[in-house]
Amino acid sequence: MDLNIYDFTSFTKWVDTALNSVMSPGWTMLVELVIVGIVFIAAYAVIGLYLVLAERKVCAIIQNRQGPNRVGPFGLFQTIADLFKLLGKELISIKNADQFLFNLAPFILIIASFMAIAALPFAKGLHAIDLNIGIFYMFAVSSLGVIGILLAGWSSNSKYSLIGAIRSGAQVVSYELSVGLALLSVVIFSGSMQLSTIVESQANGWWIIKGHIPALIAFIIFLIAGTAETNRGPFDLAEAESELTAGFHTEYSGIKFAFFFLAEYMNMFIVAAIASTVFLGGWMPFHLGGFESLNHVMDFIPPVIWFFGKTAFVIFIMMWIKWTFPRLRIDQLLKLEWKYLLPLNLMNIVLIAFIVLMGWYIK
Amino acid sequence: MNIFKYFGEVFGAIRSLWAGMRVTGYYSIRPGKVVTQQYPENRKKLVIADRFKGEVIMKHDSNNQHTCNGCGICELNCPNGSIEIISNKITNAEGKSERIIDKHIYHLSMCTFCSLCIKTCPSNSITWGQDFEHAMFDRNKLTKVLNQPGSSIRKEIKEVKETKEA
Amino acid sequence: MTNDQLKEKINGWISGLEFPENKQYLEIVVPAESLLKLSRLLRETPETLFDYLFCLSGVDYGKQLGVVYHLESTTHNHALVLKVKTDDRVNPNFDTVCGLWRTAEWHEREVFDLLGIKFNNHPDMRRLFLDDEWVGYPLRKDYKDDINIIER
Amino acid sequence: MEEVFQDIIIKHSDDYIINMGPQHPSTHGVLRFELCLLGETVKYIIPHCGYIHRGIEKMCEKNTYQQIIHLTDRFDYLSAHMNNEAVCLAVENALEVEVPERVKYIRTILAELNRIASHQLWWCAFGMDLGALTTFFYGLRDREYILDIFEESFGSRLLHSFNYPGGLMHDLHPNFQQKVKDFIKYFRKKLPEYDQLLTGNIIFQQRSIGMGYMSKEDAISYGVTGPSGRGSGFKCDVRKHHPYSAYSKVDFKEILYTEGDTFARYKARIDEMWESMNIIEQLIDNIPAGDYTAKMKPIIKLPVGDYFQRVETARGELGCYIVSDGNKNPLRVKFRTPNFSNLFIINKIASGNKIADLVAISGSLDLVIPDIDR
Repeated sequence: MDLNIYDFTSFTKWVDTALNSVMSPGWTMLVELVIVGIVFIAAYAVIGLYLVLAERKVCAIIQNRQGPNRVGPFGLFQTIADLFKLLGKELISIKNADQFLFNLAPFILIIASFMAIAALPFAKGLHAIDLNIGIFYMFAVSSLGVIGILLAGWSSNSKYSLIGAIRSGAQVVSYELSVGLALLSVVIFSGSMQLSTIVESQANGWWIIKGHIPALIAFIIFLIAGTAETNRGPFDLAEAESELTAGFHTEYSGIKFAFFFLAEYMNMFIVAAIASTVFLGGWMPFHLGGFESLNHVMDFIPPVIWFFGKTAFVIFIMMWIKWTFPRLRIDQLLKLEWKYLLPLNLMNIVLIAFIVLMGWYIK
Repeated sequence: MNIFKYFGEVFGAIRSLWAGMRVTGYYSIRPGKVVTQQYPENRKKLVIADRFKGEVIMKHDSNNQHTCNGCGICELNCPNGSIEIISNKITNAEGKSERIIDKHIYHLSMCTFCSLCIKTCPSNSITWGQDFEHAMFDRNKLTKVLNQPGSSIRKEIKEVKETKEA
Repeated sequence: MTNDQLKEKINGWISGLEFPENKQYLEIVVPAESLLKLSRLLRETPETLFDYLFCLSGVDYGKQLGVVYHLESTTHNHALVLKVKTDDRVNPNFDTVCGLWRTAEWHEREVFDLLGIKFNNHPDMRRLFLDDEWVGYPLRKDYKDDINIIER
Repeated sequence: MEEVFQDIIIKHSDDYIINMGPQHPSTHGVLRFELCLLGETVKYIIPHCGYIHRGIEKMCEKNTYQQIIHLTDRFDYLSAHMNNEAVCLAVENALEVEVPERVKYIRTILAELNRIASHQLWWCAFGMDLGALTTFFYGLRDREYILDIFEESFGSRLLHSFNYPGGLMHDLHPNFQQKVKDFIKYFRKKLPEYDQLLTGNIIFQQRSIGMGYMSKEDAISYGVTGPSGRGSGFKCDVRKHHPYSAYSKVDFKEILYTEGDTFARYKARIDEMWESMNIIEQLIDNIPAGDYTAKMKPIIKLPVGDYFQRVETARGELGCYIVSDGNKNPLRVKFRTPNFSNLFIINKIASGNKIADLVAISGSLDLVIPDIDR
């Protein structure tokens, strides 16, 4: 085998042929699925836990604090310790709760984010599935999570949870539109819905540079709408700890609470990953058409690092926003979507279509 | 709706949001501005103000002597009953009966740190100590005897007082 | 208006008022039955216009129970103290003034809670701080609680 | 009389009732709001208090005047100094003791420092109520400077029973003046940051402007004082209208806003911080030399009569009403605490708004629950 960190295609091919050589194609399929599943669960846990840590550190520095610093150097193992604590906690059963739905809700939430992560291209060839309607799939799957939130709020038999869940429902349904339309702008630019094709189309410059002003507007709208779709501050009305104590997960404890917590951070990661894939070139290094030497230097940095670097950057912006702004009220939230984001987005789409038609973007 | 007003609103909103993000952004890249202290680690260099009201203590000199004559004014002045004074009557060398302090009991758990006992103490024998780590596993340990075992009243102060009274 | 002018003015309205000595404010002791009438006059007459009730306290004088109203006019900047007393310790009651000063509603509930003085026509005469099942009125001088009050 | 009872609550059996509190992040203590909801909209609010009633007024009847003072720290713990001052001034006025000029100056400076500290904590908690969590730490960071000054001079940071009938417990720390000047210099730089972070923010303005309207008549009738009342144009600053301590010697504005909404109450407090700094700057260099306490007898007995002292705390007007029967213990002590009156307007101004607005409005009233319960 040759493990090329710039191109994983040959590596995955090698794994496939090696497995095929020892077992039947059916078994190969199964084993590959298991391997991918295990890899994703591990990645999920690690990314989720360290995102929690990163958020705590970032907000701590913003707030002139140190953040977690007791468990391990710079508190690196803090969230792992927290996980063990949550695992050891009692699962409180709620009187008069709908037990089946109550237990089901965290799994729906977590499965939705699992499904979304599957289509993400982490690097060249490092892809679980490369659907030809990748963006559409992501867009569809990432909004499944709200069912989990609604179920959690409904089944908890708590008025606070119910209000939180209903808020979340209204919020996600309306912000879905903006997410979709903002992504559509890049689909118009690149002419494809397949994530790998979109990434390849950015080989001579990312869409946010090539598409100049309309792409930038689309990127900002996507960030806002994506933050809202993941129920993060300043759009965290579903949780709104100063109003609803903890919103839909008020009644959850122990590992079920941890699922909600992890899923929230994974959703943030997914939104950031989509943003970086679609607007910032995904694993594609920073290329500018015509600057060959620069492009060559940039190629030395492996694509995986590019991908995670960009995602981290977008995540940092999301955290920065969260820790700066006060929360919106539910009617303002909907007003922002229907009165500002949606008209701007539609205007933007028309503008992009015109620009693409005239060929006014940087090629 | 005026289209310019609409876009004016949008840009005004973005500007106001950016003003806030500048403040947090300024701090987010300056870990040096961290103000929190790491408490158990910095114990050695902690600066406690010398007037800090940690607990009531009785001043003892190097001869294990204090100036408390057990008059009970602090006990009277304490609003919570957190001071109890147990005094003994003894006959001194001159044959007069005299009251000396046996135990100056101080219930830290009931103290509200109003410093009335210290302000009213006529012989200036109790004061604030700066110890602030009072956490105990047993509530009874918060009841303290302020005069150290084997301590005695300092003579010269008593004489000074007597001459003053005379 | 100065205190003397006020005194002159108010004395003309209702008979049976007493004006005890008070260094700080003009003090009026009013009979319980004319409390509401006097308060309404004080509140609504344009020359007095006492629109701000800044304190309402119930007092147990030992034998008597009383309520003290501290009034101020935000336009004329004069203030006075209105006192009403009763000898009835079993079922003391006065007229409510919460129609004139809304803040009185909760001050009166507090007085009822802690001193047991009832206010007639009060819209919501319940205890404010203590449980509804609480026995006795803690701020009265004859209130006994062997567990929580340690006599020194 | 019927028309004034418009806001009397009528309960129905099918109301959707939510209990906000006693343990809830935004009631700032153990206060319970019984809310009736219609979707997101609040139909009515019934405040339930008394969860931490400690019977301070009853305790005062058993204590001497010196011993009362440390109890007054405990109701509005964020403006402990002003509470102390109310009792001390009442006792001094009753005895007709002339306190030294130095004491008056020091009391004024400390009251204003305490007011700034209190408003800082209000600012951070208010930001947190609205979901801006970072404000909490910025406010606390700056408040720490004041608390350090307090700790150095009084020995405690929050509940400093520093006043004593006739003067102060002891003299100021020698570093006091320099530290206060340093703090003012520092805080004048930091306060604009508050404005950038919250005041100018479009989300914040949308959530506060026009919300929870309180008319001037309501403010007077409900006895809403302090910055909350002055946000509605109620001229209720005791410092201005009934000056005590050294307030008659300083030149300051009474902050008045006429809008009467959450934003006006917010601005009133922010402006009050600026104004407090002005007051301190006028006084800090001119503290006269002299004794820190007047000559007082060890046992204080007030002449028979009743005495009322009004003091402006950070939350409004505090009245200390002492009825004395000539003994060393008072016959009755009543504290007219600002929050007690401020709380009960909440149904009037917040019903009909959303839950999120209720949180913002109750935050803008700056409630401290021990002050309500006493």
